[in-house]
Amino acid sequence: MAWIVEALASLLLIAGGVFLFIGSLGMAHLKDFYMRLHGPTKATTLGIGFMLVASMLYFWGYEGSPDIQEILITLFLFITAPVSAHLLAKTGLHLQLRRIDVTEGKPVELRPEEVGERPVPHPDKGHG
Amino acid sequence: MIKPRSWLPTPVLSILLLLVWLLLVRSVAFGQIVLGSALAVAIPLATYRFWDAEPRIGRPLKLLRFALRVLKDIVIANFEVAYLISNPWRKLRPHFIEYPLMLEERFTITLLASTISLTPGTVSANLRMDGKSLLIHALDVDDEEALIEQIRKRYEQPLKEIYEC
Amino acid sequence: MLTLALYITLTLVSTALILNLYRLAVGPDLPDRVLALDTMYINSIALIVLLGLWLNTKTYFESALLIAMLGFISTVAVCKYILRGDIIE
Amino acid sequence: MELLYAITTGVLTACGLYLTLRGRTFPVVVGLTLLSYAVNLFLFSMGGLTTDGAALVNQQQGAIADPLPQALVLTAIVIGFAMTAFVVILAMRARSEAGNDHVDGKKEDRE
Amino acid sequence: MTQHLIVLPVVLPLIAGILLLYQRQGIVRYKRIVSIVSTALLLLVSIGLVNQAASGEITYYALGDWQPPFGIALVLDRLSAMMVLLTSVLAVGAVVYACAGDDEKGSNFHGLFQWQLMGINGAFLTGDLFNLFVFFEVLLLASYALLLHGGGKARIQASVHYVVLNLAGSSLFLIGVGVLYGATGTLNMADMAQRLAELPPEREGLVTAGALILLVVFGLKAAILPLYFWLPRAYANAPAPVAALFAIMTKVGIYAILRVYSLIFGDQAGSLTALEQPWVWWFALATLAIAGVSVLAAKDLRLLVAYLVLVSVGTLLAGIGMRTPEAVSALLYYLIHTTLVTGGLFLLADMIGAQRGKPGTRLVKGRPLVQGQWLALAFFIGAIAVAGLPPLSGALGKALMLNAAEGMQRLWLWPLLLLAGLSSLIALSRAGSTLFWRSQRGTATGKKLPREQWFGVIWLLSAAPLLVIFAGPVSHYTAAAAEQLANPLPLIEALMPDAGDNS
Amino acid sequence: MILLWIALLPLLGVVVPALLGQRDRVLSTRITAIAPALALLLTFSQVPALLDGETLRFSVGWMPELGLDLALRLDGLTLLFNLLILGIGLLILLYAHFYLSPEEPFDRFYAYLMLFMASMVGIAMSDNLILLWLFWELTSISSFLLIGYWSHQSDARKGARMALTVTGAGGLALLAGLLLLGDMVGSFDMNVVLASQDVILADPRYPLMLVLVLLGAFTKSAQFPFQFWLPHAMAAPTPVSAYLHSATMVKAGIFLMARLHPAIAGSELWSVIVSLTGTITLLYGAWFALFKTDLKGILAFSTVSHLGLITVLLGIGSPMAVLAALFHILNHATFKAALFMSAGIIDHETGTRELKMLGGLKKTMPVTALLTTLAAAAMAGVPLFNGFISKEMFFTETLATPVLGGLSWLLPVLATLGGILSVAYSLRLVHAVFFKPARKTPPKSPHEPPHLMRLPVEILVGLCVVVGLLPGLMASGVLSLAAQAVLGEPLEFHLSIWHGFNLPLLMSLAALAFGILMYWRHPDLRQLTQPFASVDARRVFERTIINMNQKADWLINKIEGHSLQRYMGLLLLSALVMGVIGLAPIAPLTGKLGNQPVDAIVLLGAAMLIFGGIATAATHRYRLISLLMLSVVGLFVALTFARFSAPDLALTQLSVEVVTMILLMLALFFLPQQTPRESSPLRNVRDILLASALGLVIASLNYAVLTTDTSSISDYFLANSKPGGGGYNVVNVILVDFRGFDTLGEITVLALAGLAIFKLLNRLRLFLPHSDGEGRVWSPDRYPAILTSISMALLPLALLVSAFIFLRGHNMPGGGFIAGLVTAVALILVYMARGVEWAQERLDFPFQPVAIAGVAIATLTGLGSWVFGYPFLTSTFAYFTLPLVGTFELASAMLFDLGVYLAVVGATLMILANLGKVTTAHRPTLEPSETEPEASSPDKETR
Ligand code: NA
Ligand code: NA
Repeated sequence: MAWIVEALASLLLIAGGVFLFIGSLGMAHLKDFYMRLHGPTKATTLGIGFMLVASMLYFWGYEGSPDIQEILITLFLFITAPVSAHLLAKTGLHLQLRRIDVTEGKPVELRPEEVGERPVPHPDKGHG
Repeated sequence: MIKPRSWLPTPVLSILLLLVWLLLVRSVAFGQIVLGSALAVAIPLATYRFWDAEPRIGRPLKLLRFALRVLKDIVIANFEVAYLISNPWRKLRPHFIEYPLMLEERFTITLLASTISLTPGTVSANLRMDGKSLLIHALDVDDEEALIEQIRKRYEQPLKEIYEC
Repeated sequence: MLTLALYITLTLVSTALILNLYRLAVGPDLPDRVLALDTMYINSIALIVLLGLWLNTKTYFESALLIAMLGFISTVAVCKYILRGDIIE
Repeated sequence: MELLYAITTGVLTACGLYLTLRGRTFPVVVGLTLLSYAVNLFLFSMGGLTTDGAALVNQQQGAIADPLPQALVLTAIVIGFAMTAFVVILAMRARSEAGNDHVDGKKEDRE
Repeated sequence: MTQHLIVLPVVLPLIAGILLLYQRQGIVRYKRIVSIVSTALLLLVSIGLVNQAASGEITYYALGDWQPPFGIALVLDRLSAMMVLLTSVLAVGAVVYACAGDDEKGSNFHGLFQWQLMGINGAFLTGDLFNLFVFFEVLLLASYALLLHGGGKARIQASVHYVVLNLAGSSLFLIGVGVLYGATGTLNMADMAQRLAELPPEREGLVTAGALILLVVFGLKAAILPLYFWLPRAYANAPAPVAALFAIMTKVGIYAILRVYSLIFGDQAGSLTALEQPWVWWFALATLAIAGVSVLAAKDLRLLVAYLVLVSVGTLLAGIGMRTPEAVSALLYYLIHTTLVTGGLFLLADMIGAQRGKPGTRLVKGRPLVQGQWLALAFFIGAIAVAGLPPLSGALGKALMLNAAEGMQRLWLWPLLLLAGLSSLIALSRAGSTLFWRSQRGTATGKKLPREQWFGVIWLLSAAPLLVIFAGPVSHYTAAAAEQLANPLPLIEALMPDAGDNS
Repeated sequence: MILLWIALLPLLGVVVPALLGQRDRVLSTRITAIAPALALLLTFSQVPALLDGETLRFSVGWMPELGLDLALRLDGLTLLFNLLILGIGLLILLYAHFYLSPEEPFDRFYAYLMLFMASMVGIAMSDNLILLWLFWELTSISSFLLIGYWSHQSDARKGARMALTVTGAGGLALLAGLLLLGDMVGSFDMNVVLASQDVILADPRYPLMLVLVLLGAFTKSAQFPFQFWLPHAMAAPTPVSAYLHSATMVKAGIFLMARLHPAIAGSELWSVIVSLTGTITLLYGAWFALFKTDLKGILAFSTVSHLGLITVLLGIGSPMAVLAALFHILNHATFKAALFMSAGIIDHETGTRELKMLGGLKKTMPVTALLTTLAAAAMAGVPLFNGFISKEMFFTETLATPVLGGLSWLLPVLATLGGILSVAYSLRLVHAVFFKPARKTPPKSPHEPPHLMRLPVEILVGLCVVVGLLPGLMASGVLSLAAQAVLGEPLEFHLSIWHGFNLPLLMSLAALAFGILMYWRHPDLRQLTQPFASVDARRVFERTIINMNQKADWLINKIEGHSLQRYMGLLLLSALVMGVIGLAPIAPLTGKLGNQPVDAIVLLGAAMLIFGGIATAATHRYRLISLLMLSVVGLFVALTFARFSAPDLALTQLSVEVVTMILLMLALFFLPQQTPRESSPLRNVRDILLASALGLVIASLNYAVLTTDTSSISDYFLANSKPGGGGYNVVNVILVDFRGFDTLGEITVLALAGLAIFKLLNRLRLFLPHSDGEGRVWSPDRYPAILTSISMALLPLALLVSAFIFLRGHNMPGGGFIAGLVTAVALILVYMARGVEWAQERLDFPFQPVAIAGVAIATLTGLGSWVFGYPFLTSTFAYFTLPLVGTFELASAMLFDLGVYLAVVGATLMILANLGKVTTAHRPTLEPSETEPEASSPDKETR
């Protein structure tokens, strides 16, 4: 029995690692910011989830009593990770970051009322 | 079903808090239940004022089902995205999609946006200032309309049923 | 078996962190760097979990919890900074 | 491991110190923060590096880390935070008074 | 209650601070009363402490009932008692002065003031190296806040230098303490002293490095030559009662040097004994030389007084550099004198500046002063005292210092100290004649100065004659304190009765 | 005791005029005069004892550590000086009563005068070297006040400062000399010193000591080359000149030489220095006296000259020379005081002291003319006046002395020359003022002064004549006593007018004859002096002082430079040097413990940290990026703590990191976004070298400590944490119990930071960026909806977590500090998401009381132990059992920790929320480009 748990835990652990790796890989090699955004916010979150399950399994096997405390970390990540992603995307739109040419969709992501007023000269242009 | 009372403004939240407490302390000892319950009552009372609209949960069971569905989607879709990202020969077709919202309340919109972000392939990039639509960036999409329809059916509808009816 | 899995996972996580570092260093834009940092925070949760498995202890659980709960706030702050300048307004 | 640790502390210290030698307030503040990180690492290690031995006496374990430097570092972190907070707002205030952010409050801006 | 006497100099201002700071707004009268009463109580307590310490008995207070070297202990010997008393005497003058209206120029003056006292007293009393760091930070942060009291561009700019340097200094402090802990395994200074006696030779370098890095930190606080630059502007720009209180701040650094190196690096430390001495001695002399020149350069009364503080720093440190009981006794006497007199002069400068209107304390021709005669008299007394002329305390202090020098030390100290005195004399006579004699024609305008301000100045400056009248008992006490410092063994034994057993 | 009274009475006299004020001058003068008069009487009362050959002494200990006693003596020398000081002092008081104009503040004048008198008496009576020095310097100070009495005159101010500077400097040299002297004999007791000539002369430090002491004496007595201050001291009111510059202050130097004569004279060095200086001074003063046109100027230079004369005599040092010196002290005091007062009368009545404006006053002021003429005759050494006798003795001694060896003949010649000059200037003084017809009319029409004002002059002139006629009767007594005091043994001598027809008489006659001739021809001689006259000592002195000030200013500016970068560089350099000195002797840096093997996680962490650190420094010009890099370091520092078994630290670091980032970004908004490139490459290289070197030192120290095996006090903590502190988490128990005092200080610091920052934010004038660094307008979406929702959802969870962390802290990682930060961060998130206004409405309590209440709770917990008789901060804990709930622990340390929690929450919110609020209040809302960068805003009450 114990070895099944351990094997499962090992498997989940590696799976988690792979997801983390892929998430970061995506962030490293995808072509534009918006695409890079996808990797970490999801793959990474799931990767952590897998690893936490692995950890739970392991400690269950190790201590003998089930303990699902680590669920909480995933819970918090599920709450917070989308916010980071959302705000980052919003920031990217605000800064009008380049996106690769194949991207389809509306030519202007931000509507006029979301862009703000006319640009003004920066007051401390003098030193940066 | 626990009903909201003056000393218990948000029963669901309180239950959630109690659960989280028990998870945190890794114990279901009576003392911890007492302590956790006290906190579960006290904290909503203290933070009540920070909730501008009280989210009423019409159908808690449906919420659970919704959560499980999202979880399943996350896991399955993640494999797809992992494949997309790690396959260097695959040409991605990113999209910006304007998603018209049915939901009206901020909290439920947030839930929807989070769900969209968590499920792979899509990130909710911007909630329009008027709150009527959501700008979504999708990693690889053939059919824009299909995606909108899928989100509508799988996530927005249930959310609307759970909270806004 | 678990030890081997730990090694493999550790290698994966380390590589992931180095990839984050790469993105953080090269940018090119601010949001890229912030994204890299955010990912680094989440990846470091993995490091802590691995450490716990390695040492057979749950002593560091709260550290991971804290990163999960508070790590995103730095990201939010930077985003707000870029969007609005003033992060508390 | 000790050597690597010491090198890291040294590099962080050097980077922090380099920044404290800059002529504008913000880099100096960042430098002081970095310096305090380095110093905290330094002070922390004064009881030696223990890999698996958090100072929790209810858990059976082998080597236990020296808890005293940990407590000292905790105090140092808090004090360092208080000081950083003060100095960065002081920098902000100095800029609003002098019109520039030079550490000496120089009138003219050279660029 | 008497057994808690030692901790009162920390707890009393702490509680007063809490009472004062709890509400930011509040009745001014109430705040003033609390602050003055607390400071007066502090004065009584410190008199009690000096009384207790005078016999030569060393007592300690084990906080949390954890015996040294494990817990933090406050140690009362003649020196620490004296420093606490000095602080409270100074504080009485400053706090009453502030009640004339300076306290209302910004928020929370009295509370911050009390906490600053807490920090200073804690630094004087603690027997624990890291606790010394903590109290240094308390007093520094309080001083930052007080320095800014009342606002103003010059204050902000002076603060930037002061704060940044001291932050870097705090980092060095931690490094120094850390190394000493790493090399000796303890934080209690008495325990450290004891452990140095059996220090393996390979760790001597570490201890040296730690001790010398600490010396840099203390030197920074004490304002020794290459590290003093923060002082003149910070002191010159501080609000008067704060500047007066600051008169004790450099002395905290001097005290720390005195305490740490005489206790830890006393005779028992073997080859490490007196490792600070050459550094302190030569840099003190250099400080004295530069300060002597600076005094001549000052174009503003406050700046002049700040440089006079620097002169006193050089003098005091030279006393430490001589490292004989006679020199330490002399420097302690001089320390009392210079702290109170320069404190009084800071207050006085403020009063003069207020009366002069636009020219302020700049040393230029100004209008005649209301109460000019009395101001002149007070200035005269302060100037004589601080320049080291008879019949006031400075003369005796200087004579003591000169007399304490031995052999070749004289060759360096005498000319420098005497010339610094001469340049102070020249500068002060110029300042005095410009301020009081060279006034423009016309009638004096301006309001009479408040009684509280007069009280503060008189309270502090009266030290100058009193220290002469009671020169005997005071110098007897300082000599005994110096004797106690020179022989740290009783202190070590008092704190750790089983000293020697656990070797 | 009588001695003490003599010394104290003049001092008490200081208080009298000060107390009486300016109401009634007559009364004031009378009462003020009582003190010196009494002192004089008391002095006289001691004469019988002195005649018995006693030296009266009085001593009480004062400052044994310094060897300073309140020791007074009264011997012949003291008697002589006391007579002069008190006697002439009384006359001066009377004179000043009339001299000062009605509107002048005489009370101050009297007080200064009495202070001066007291200090002179002190010098004369001191029986302790240090005490003597104290009074010595006191004369400098009181004379400064007296000379500067007419402070509205620039001359007076400058003259006073010059006198103070020169005599004060001399006093400092004297102090050194006296300390050295005391060190030679091992005591500052005058008796011991005076009896130790052998020891002193044999000491190798004798020459140095002698030079220092003589520097003091010469500056005070205006000996060449320090004579220059005296003529400028004439800016003082005439009573001052009459007193200070005839009888007293300038005699102090002479007194000192006489007093110490038995101890330090008697060497060739002494004779040469003293007599040579005296001779030069004698001639120099006399020469310039001849050409001054200011009445008091003449007198001043003549004083210089006569002081030179006395100095020569002391330098010669033979018993008779000493006697002559003492006699001339007495004589000079009488005639010079009389002359000064006469000059004052003339000045007072005519309104001028300028010889050119005076003349023919014989007619209008006959009595004054007579008195002045008589006094001048005494000064010139005309027979039948007292000056004649002492000058005769002077000539005799110059003939007898072998001081200058082969050049011994020179001294009498020079002495005679001095005599000639003295006759010439005396003659000129009298003739020009009273007898020569006036060339111009003086400002006032002259007439005789009130009789009482003239009375002192009459008394003094009377003395000149009487002593001159009956020297044996009038002066022998006091002189023999004085000589005995100086020489240490009784001296047989006989004073008389006629010594027979001898060489000294010839010299006197020659002096008279040639003196008259010289006065007659002096306009021709004036040509000779022209080139010297242009050198005005005061200007030179002033210029020197100004020059010195400027040089000092330049130097200090050069050194200080007002550059933080330099100060910081010096600080780091100092630390570097100190660290290297400590490290140098450590031969193998690796200690006994050696290295543990490196594992992958550590390597990764180190790489991350090093990258983060270097990147933070490298990107510092792009501030936001630099901050992100800093954040990497912060994160990995936390992970390092976790890696090396410090969960509490990891938690603390993580939560502090978040707050720090928010804080730095809040502030960065109001700072430039980029740093200009302004450091020169050289400076950069230098900084990098300095920083790296110190980094290397720190790394080496770290490594050395890490590999050192030290037994520490921590074992005690591990052992006692549970039994003594009631907690398993040793770090927490240290924080709240073993070293709770540190923690109390720490939360005080935190609260102080909040308070200090509140002060900083007060009336802040912000420099507001209207757009980001690239000129882009801000996004109009102030509060992104998703963020607001999440912040609401997170708040209760965060509070729950912080309750969890708080409660378990004592036994598991956690505690009040971390819990406080978690709470604060959650609340700050609300601020970020919803804005200050919205959040403030809901958090409608001020934060300062929260922070202070935290400190208060911690303090009260500490005080609680007093009730049970334990020291401050003694903790206690107990286990309680409740039905169903089970056993749980309650510890006072938890209450303490609650204080920590509150302090952290309060202080953090005070800092961040206040900062946020201030910035928001200043944010331009309408047309951004038209809003000025903020006017001053009132002291807004932020929470
Ligand atoms: Na803790
Ligand atoms: Na704001």
